[in-house]
Amino acid sequence: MRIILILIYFFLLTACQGNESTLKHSLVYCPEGNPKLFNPQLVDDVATIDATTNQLYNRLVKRDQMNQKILPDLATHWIQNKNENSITFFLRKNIAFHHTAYFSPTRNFNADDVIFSFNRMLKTTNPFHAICPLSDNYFFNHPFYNSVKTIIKIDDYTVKFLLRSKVQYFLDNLTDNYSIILSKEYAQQLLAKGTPKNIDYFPIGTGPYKFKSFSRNNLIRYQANTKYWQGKPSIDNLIYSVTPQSIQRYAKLLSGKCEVIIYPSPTQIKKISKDKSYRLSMNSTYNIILLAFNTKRTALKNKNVRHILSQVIDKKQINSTIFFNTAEVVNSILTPDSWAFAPNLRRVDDPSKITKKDLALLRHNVSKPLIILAPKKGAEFDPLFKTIAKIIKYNFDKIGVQSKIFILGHIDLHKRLNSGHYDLYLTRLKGNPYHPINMFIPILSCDSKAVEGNSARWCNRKTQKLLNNILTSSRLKQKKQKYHQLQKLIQREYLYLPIVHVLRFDVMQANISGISLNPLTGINFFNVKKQGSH
Amino acid sequence: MSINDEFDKKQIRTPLHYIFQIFKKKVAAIIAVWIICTFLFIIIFADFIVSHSPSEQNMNALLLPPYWLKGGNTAYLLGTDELGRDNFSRLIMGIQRTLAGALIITAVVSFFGLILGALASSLKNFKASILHHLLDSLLTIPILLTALIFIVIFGSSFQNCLYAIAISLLPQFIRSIFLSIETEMAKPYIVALKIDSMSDLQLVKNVIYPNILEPLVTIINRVFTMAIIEITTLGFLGFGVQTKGTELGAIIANNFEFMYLSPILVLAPGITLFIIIFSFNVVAEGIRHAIIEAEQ
Amino acid sequence: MLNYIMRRLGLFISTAFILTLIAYALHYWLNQSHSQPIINGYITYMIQILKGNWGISIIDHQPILAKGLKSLASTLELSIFAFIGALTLAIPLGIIAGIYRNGQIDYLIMSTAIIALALPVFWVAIMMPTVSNIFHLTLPIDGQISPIYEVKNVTGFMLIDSLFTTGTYHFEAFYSRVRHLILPSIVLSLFIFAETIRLTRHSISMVMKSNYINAAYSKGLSTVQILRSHVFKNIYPSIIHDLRSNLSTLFSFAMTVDIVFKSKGSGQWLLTSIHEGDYIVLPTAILIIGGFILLSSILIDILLMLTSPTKRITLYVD
Amino acid sequence: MQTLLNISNLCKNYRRSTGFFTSRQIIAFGPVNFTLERGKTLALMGKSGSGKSALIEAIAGITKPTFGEIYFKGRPLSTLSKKDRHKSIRMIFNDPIHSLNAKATIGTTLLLPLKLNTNLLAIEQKRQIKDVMKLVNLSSDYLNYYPNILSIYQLHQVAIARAMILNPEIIIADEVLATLDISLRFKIINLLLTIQEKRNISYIFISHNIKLARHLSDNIIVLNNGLIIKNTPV
Repeated sequence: MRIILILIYFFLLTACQGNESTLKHSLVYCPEGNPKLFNPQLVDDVATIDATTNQLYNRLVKRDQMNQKILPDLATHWIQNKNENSITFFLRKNIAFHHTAYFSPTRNFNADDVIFSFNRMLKTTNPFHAICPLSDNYFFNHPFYNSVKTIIKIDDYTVKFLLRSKVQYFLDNLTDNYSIILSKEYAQQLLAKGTPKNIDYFPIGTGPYKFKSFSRNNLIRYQANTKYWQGKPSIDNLIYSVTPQSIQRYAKLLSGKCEVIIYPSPTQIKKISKDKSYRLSMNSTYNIILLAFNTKRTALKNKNVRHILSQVIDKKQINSTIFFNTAEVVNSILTPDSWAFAPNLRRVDDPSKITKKDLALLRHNVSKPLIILAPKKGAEFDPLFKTIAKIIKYNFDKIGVQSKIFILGHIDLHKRLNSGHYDLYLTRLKGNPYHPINMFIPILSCDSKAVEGNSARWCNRKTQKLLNNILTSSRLKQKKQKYHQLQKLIQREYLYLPIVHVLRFDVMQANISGISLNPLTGINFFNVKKQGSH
Repeated sequence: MSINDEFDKKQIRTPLHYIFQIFKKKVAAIIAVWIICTFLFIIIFADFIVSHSPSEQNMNALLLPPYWLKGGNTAYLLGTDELGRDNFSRLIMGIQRTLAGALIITAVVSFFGLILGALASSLKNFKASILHHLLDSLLTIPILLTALIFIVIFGSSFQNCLYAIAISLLPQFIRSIFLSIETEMAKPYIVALKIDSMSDLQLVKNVIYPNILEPLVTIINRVFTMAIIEITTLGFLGFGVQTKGTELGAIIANNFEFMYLSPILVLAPGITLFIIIFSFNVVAEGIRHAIIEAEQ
Repeated sequence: MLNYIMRRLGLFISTAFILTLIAYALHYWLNQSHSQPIINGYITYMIQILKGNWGISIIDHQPILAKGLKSLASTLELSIFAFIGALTLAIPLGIIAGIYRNGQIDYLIMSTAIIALALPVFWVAIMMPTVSNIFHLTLPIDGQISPIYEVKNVTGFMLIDSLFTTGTYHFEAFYSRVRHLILPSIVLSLFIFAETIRLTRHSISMVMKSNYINAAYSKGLSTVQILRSHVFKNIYPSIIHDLRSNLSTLFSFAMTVDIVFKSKGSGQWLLTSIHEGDYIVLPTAILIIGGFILLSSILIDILLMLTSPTKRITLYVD
Repeated sequence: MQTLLNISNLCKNYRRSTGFFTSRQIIAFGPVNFTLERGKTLALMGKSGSGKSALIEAIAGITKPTFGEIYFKGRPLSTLSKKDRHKSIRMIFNDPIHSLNAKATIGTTLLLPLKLNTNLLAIEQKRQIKDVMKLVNLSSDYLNYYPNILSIYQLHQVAIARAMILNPEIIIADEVLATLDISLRFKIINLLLTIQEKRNISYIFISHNIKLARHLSDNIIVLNNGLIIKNTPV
């Protein structure tokens, strides 16, 4: 017995000293969720993008954080023809793919890999096009899908893209998270082995880190790619320690178990910003929390009912209560920094404007309690959908409108969304500042199902036409005008009530530098440096 | 059986009376009894005690501290939570739900457990063997796992949580009762009563149960403790989703995020829970000791 | 002796059989499509189980058996740690309380035990980080081991596996694991601590009252000598026996603790699987956890029988 | 002289499992043959484990014999109802402290057999209880007492009263005297003999004490390994 006590004491004493070299060359990042898989071509949630785009892969071109200029990445330079309907890329030589336990490349990166990577998305005949259940409809939503005709290999290091759209848009697309380059050799090996699915679960890329292991709800391990063409990163082991609860992430940051965390508990942001041992970084995400009105329900068929309900909801209250004023109250589903943003939208959340007539109308239309639907867990930013729903319910209670909240896990949620048995759906919308059409089509198009985004169940010929016009038109000014029309339509018809724009917060220990963040392609650990010991 | 009536010329103190006399002298137990009475009072009159509806939100008073701290407000004795709901009212309603749930479970499990335990002890041979093997295997499954299984089957709601916990506590209760009956059954006076033509069921009902009061108190107290812990654990884990009303475990889970901002949010329900369990344990210990002393 | 062991084994087989029936019933209920009649279905199910095909998780496509066993190992590690801690403290305290029965010290120790028993496990678990903060202990508050250390799964027991990494990390990984075990095992040990004190005190006072102890006193032996020579021998079977019958309650608490501390044990495994709709883990959990508790109870019975043959405990009805 | 009890070829075996699949037959006693006549006393002697306890348990109806039959007044006991059987053959246990229900008053304990085995009216029950108390020389005041305040001798009196309450024809006394000291022992013996005289009852005594057995009984049976090795009239 005594021996055990002494042993425990001994452990307590010695365990305080860490192994210097292991600590110095490892970095622990605590994200909120698991990546759905390891390929940003297929999904675009923050967790997946943060874990993949910049760490595992390279794109042909990238965007400068500061001046938004397009810079070479795997392509050294490019030429576009006069008509702006084709573009030729010249590829970098001697770029090695990851050498891992499950793949040893025999050749370097070349034009075949580029063509394979893009054709996987474009060609339905590609054997990798439909292997992943998550890709069913996602590829079609890529702006890519409509902008490229074919890709031609000129020689091993030259590729030509024949385009449908303008070159500038195409280059924008290429900087996005999904335009990453996969290894064709690896894909063929997998096909031969009969395990093509592994391409998305055991990734091979050319990025600064290579995949080592992943255990769900727990850890992702990346190892520095020693042969990385821009030099080996200074961190040997990049570790993602998945921690869903924000309070837990915050506690782990304080105890030093996480060196970088995403979304600290909003209650703690003020405190952190004052603490000199941590650095807080704040970024726009273009993510909007919004409330969808199911226009097919009897209670909400009348536009005026939707209007009154929109008026009641106190967005400022939501911002202060849930986000401790760390978010932005918005009126449009586009964020103000987007080029397509319609600046002169009205504020609708003003309960004082509700008249007795309005209340009578409500009483006439809303006979049963309204069903407010929300996902169980906000996949990304811990938005506490449950609490928001409660505030909305509280707002409704004030004007005598009964409501019921249903917080559902994703399986039940999808069932209910498909069945249409809901009145209001609280959700978030992932933004796209360069190509807002990618946001509008899912939520407004007749072809889009409630699960895919059209939770208002809106289907209107005029709207459809407007959407098609944006897709086909090429002039920026015209497009801008159409986008403004769409935003006004959403407000005029009260289809979706945008509530707040959520900002992305990351906190890191002060001795860590070189992390860059891009709202579209996520966090980048390539240049990360750790000074001294902790 | 009211056999005593015919000889009531000189009433001698009954054992129960005697136990009560001893119990009354135990100060700690008596204090605990008063605490329990207070909680029972809360259960019955919760609706009149609360100053606010537990779901009433006040957006002008978010995360207020308790009234005795700076910034506190006497309208909110224990402050408010992140939605401006009164902590005190929520606590009271939480106590009502949790404690009433635990008491109902204890009553139901005891009722069925006593009957089934008696039946189990009267079964013979093959049937007994099957029953005991079934009990053995049910007993190897932890209560939490059983409760989770039943929640998956029936769906998650407060009521189903109660069913799940009751069902998962029953085998333990039956086994403990059965063991106590078996030990008592082996005693010589039981054989004597059997020769008086008493049937097994009569024996269990009229003779054994009064004679195993001491283990019975322990077993029932254990059921109560486990019931309240499991109710709150399941509530804490997010099962038993409730739109109306609330429950102590769920309050703790809900307030967990704000522990650093306002510790009272997590402390108050936790300490209340502790006091409830503690008082019941003290009373049970008191009764047990009184019984032992009375028998000596 | 052999007879006894054979009987225990027989009991094990029949109880395990009923466990598989329960698991199959649940499996049958969860699988809505029934292609076979029930009995055939049970036979096929059992064949699959015996072959080791326990199914694949729908969430991460890992074999369920391996995941279940690994999480069981983690919970076990935690429980063993809690046991060692609780017993080292509780047995001496229980002995003291038993010797000075009804005295001030006894009163104090027993009050501590009742308090420890009345603390709700999950609440203590969530308060633990704050408490350790107050005492300025920088102990890890969740997880199994610091993610910096990469420990290969060899035995499933992280503590042992971490010893295989001494080549790269020296003993760092091992220490890290130990440090991660401290807070959760303190929480879990409360229950064992209280139960053990109560039992030890009870056994001690029973033993101290008995005639042969008085005889030993009259021989002039000191209290310590008597404790050493008579009492330990007599109390440990009853303590072990009681803890054995509380195994499933204990496991329930261990599951709660590992959920709150996110230590990748059985509780967390079940909870995340249920949250993500992977209900197929439930029958597996019955078999793994139930089977484990059954097996260990029977092993404890046999061990008790071997070490203390006078104490023929027949809790199970043969 | 009426033959009350005739035991013919009585055997008792039971099985004890020795492994998971195997079990062994153990013979408790038998075959045993003897008779008991009205008003007579029989002493049953033997070492512990000789089967005498099993034998009296079989006679008292606590266990069933495996083979053979007990004839009571010429009728097989197995054809008698449980009530009739318990009314005719009663037993006094060796330890009165543990054979009385501590949670019941003396009155309750005495009333219970009457309630369960007879259809007497309440007044008659009361009268019978008072009679039996008089028979064993106990004051009726004790009826309201719990056993824990009675002395050991009084408890023995209660135990005898309990056996006598149904007016049985045979009483089996299981080492009743073993726990008593000499002076009390003779008091009890005298009590028992007085009762035998008054009510003409037959006794079966189980005893270790050969002198006592000679003094008390008309017939001594010695059992060894479940078989009668001696059956001698005194």
